[in-house]
Amino acid sequence: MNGQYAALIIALPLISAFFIPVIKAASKKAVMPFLLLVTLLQVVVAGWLFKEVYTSGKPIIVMAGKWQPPIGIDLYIGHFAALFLLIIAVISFFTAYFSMKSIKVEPVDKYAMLFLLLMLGATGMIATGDIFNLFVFMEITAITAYALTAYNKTGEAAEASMKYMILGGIGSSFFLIGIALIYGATGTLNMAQLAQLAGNINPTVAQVGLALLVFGLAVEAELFPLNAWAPDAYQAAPHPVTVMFSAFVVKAGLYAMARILYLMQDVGSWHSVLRLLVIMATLTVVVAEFSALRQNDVKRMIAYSSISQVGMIAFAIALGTQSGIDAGVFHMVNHAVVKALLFIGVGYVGMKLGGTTLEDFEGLGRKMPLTAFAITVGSLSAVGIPLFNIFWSKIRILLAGVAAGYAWGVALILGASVVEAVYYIRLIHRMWFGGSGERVSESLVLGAIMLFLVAVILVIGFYPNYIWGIAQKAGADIFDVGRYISNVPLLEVGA
Amino acid sequence: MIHISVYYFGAISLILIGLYAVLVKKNVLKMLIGLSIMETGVNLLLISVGYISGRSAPILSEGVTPGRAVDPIPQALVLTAIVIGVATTAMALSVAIILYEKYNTLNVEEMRRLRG
Amino acid sequence: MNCVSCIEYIIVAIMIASAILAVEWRDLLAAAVGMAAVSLFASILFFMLQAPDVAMTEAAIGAALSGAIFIFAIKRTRRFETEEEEKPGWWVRW
Amino acid sequence: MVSLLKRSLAIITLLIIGYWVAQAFAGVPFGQDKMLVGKYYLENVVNQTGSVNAVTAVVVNYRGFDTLGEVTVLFIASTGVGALLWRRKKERTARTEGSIVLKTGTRYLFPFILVFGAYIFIHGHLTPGGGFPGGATIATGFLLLYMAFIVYEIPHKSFEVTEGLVGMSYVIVGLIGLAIGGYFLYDWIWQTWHVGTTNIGRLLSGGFIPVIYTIIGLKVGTELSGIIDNMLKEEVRE
Repeated sequence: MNGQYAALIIALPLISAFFIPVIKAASKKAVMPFLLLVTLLQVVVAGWLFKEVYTSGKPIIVMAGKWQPPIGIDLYIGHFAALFLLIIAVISFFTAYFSMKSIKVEPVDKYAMLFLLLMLGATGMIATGDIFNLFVFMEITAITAYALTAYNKTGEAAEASMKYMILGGIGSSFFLIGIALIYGATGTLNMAQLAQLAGNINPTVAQVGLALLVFGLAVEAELFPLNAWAPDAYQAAPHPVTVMFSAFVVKAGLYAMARILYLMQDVGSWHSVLRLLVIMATLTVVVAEFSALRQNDVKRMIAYSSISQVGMIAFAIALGTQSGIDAGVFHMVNHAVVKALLFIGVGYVGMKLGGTTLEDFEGLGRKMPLTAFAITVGSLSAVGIPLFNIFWSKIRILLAGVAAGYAWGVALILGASVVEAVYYIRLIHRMWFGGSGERVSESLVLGAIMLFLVAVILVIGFYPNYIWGIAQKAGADIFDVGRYISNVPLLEVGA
Repeated sequence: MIHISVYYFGAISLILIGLYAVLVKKNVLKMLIGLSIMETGVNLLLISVGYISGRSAPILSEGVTPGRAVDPIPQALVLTAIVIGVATTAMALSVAIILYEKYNTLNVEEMRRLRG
Repeated sequence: MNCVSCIEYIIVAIMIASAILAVEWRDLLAAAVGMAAVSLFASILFFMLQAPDVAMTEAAIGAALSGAIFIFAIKRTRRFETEEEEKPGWWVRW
Repeated sequence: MVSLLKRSLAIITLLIIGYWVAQAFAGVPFGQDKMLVGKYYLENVVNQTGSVNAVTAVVVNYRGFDTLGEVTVLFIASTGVGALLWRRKKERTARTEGSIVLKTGTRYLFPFILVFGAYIFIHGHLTPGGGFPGGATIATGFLLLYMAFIVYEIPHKSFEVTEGLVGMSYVIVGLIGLAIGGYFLYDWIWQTWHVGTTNIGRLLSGGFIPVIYTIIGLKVGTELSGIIDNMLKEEVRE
């Protein structure tokens, strides 16, 4: 099959989302099964792309409208994008099933459309090779996220969504100002060409422009001063949506940030922007871990834990070394799996028992043993116990941090990890040794999904080398800008 | 001192005024008005970046040759940005309506107090 | 300075003034109208910057429809802003 | 007093940010020719797309992917507003009927507004305008109807289905391009079929631009009307 058919990864969710009103007019019951079918097809397409990219070792460049890159918009599906498109598709498939079980608030057909478009937005953000197109996909992701956060229509949800909107609005305006500066200085929007021209930009323009772009993306990537929306939104959003936020929406923001940072590495003031980002990331980790300790709501607690892990990924990305990026990508994969598992588990408890406070988790080991087991494995992994997957990526991030000369950051992150261990162990203790209760029946399919994720965690934990190899390739895809430029068939324009 | 064009000045002023409203005001709708003004400012900024003195609009009929037209790309970008802006505004306003229904106020501080 | 170039100074000045009024007016309905006025003056500036497409879109979408939905939202909520209080920046607090 | 202090603190911070941004923009001189890709567009737009209006060509053809995303954003907005303002039973609550001038004016103007909107989006490749202002004009027509008649409502079901079908046809036009030319969103009408090559500057040219702009116009019109409808109706309790 021709590589251009990779455009299906964007076209399929889009056309399906537009098709849902028609389906709803025919039969409202068919909407959710249709959602499941579409996400399954998306898994097939993404799997095909993954196989193509990793067997041939060459990225797939989709040129929209047969225009060569600086003229038209290209999708760049390299090693990183192929890996994450697959992760997005698989997790969306799981969450689609979870949504089918747990979404009871009307109107379900609109929920299904927004679900597909959230998946589309994250996919597009990861695949695109054009900086303004990145903005458009970022807005698609953000606006669907606003709507889905407020979907339950409670006061808390609306407030969280409003918070998110205001921060997101400021962020996207700043991102656009950054685009205006960069475009004014270079005359192009294509990422590969920007990377070529980055060295010639006036240093003031480049510094301010890059800082504004990073600032704009920091809202999506949940970095410290701009992530106040995240815990509220994670807590108030419907359970499946929280899974998606944590598993891949954040990752899309982080990836976009990493991509833009490394493309602009010829810019004179690059290292000062990196240093700023390291500080922001370290603060994110520390503040989030200490806030998590105070929480009484488990969903919110895990949300803070997720933010702190994201901060760790941003720390790894901001180191500016090959090993840092590789470790960051590895951690992204592990974090996606672990947080998907944890949020599915916690969401399932919330759905069955009607709440997610710590009291609801008392004696969960007797009430819902399977879910409790899954949450336990997820928690142990999140803490970074050896032989679970996060241990391997965390240790690599810390080593890369020491190698890059940020020992203080590493020390702070290690300290924060102790705090993390405290609250996760408190949760595990409550689940297995506290309270008592009747057995509640658990869904077999959801149980199978959770066990699958548990198996992935354990397999990566015991044999980290295979995924580490993939992560290294994906990391090189971000880090090696020279290869990125040579892979994009740029047309010579202008003088 | 720096010398910038009056268009840049106007656009940056709009952005700052909007940002001020978002930072300082307590009323949700006022914040959204601020965001909207900010978006207008950003759009004006983008268009000013694409302007070339003495050239006409990029519609290549009636004697406008390619060498006598302004840059079309920022205009295309701003068309997109305007539509995205109105989409965000509509979404934000419907969330504001829900907030008012739940808390019977638009003041964010009172909302926090009501929630306790 | 001839009068052709001073007109842009005048429009920018009026635009900034209406933006300040839109932010400061306690009556939200007036503020929404002020915001629409900002859009309208911006669309004149777009026209002067040789961007007729953008000017049309801004006038139709930015000024008219955006103003209209603001007014509908105000109609469904409350027209006047209450007294200001301390503690700015509600949305950065955890 | 404290509030005054905080206010002035905010203003000073903003002025610093403003200065920081402004000094960067001093490095992007106003009014000078900074085009790189833009120049290519201007030189080749008529041959490659058949559109006289370069902005339209960039929006619909060269950067068509952005526009697809943009249409999606508007679709999300209308879906999201519909989802958030969904209530079991909703009705319009307006009590004051429009004045006689408004009512009569609306009755006679409404078809003309629709025609004018259609004119704007069909001529997008020749004159300023295009699908977005055209669609907004159509929505303004429906807005007038809502203002004038307190019981008026748009036909929801058919509007929703139109929205979906029209959006699908945009993607399908792109997929036809993938099937015929081998590239998603490929302009098959202009580049494969060569329709209207002798007609540049008249209505029947511009490849798939008029088709796409009609799609966009209809979509924007229905979506914005849907948003207006949702904003104007409130919940009624039985």
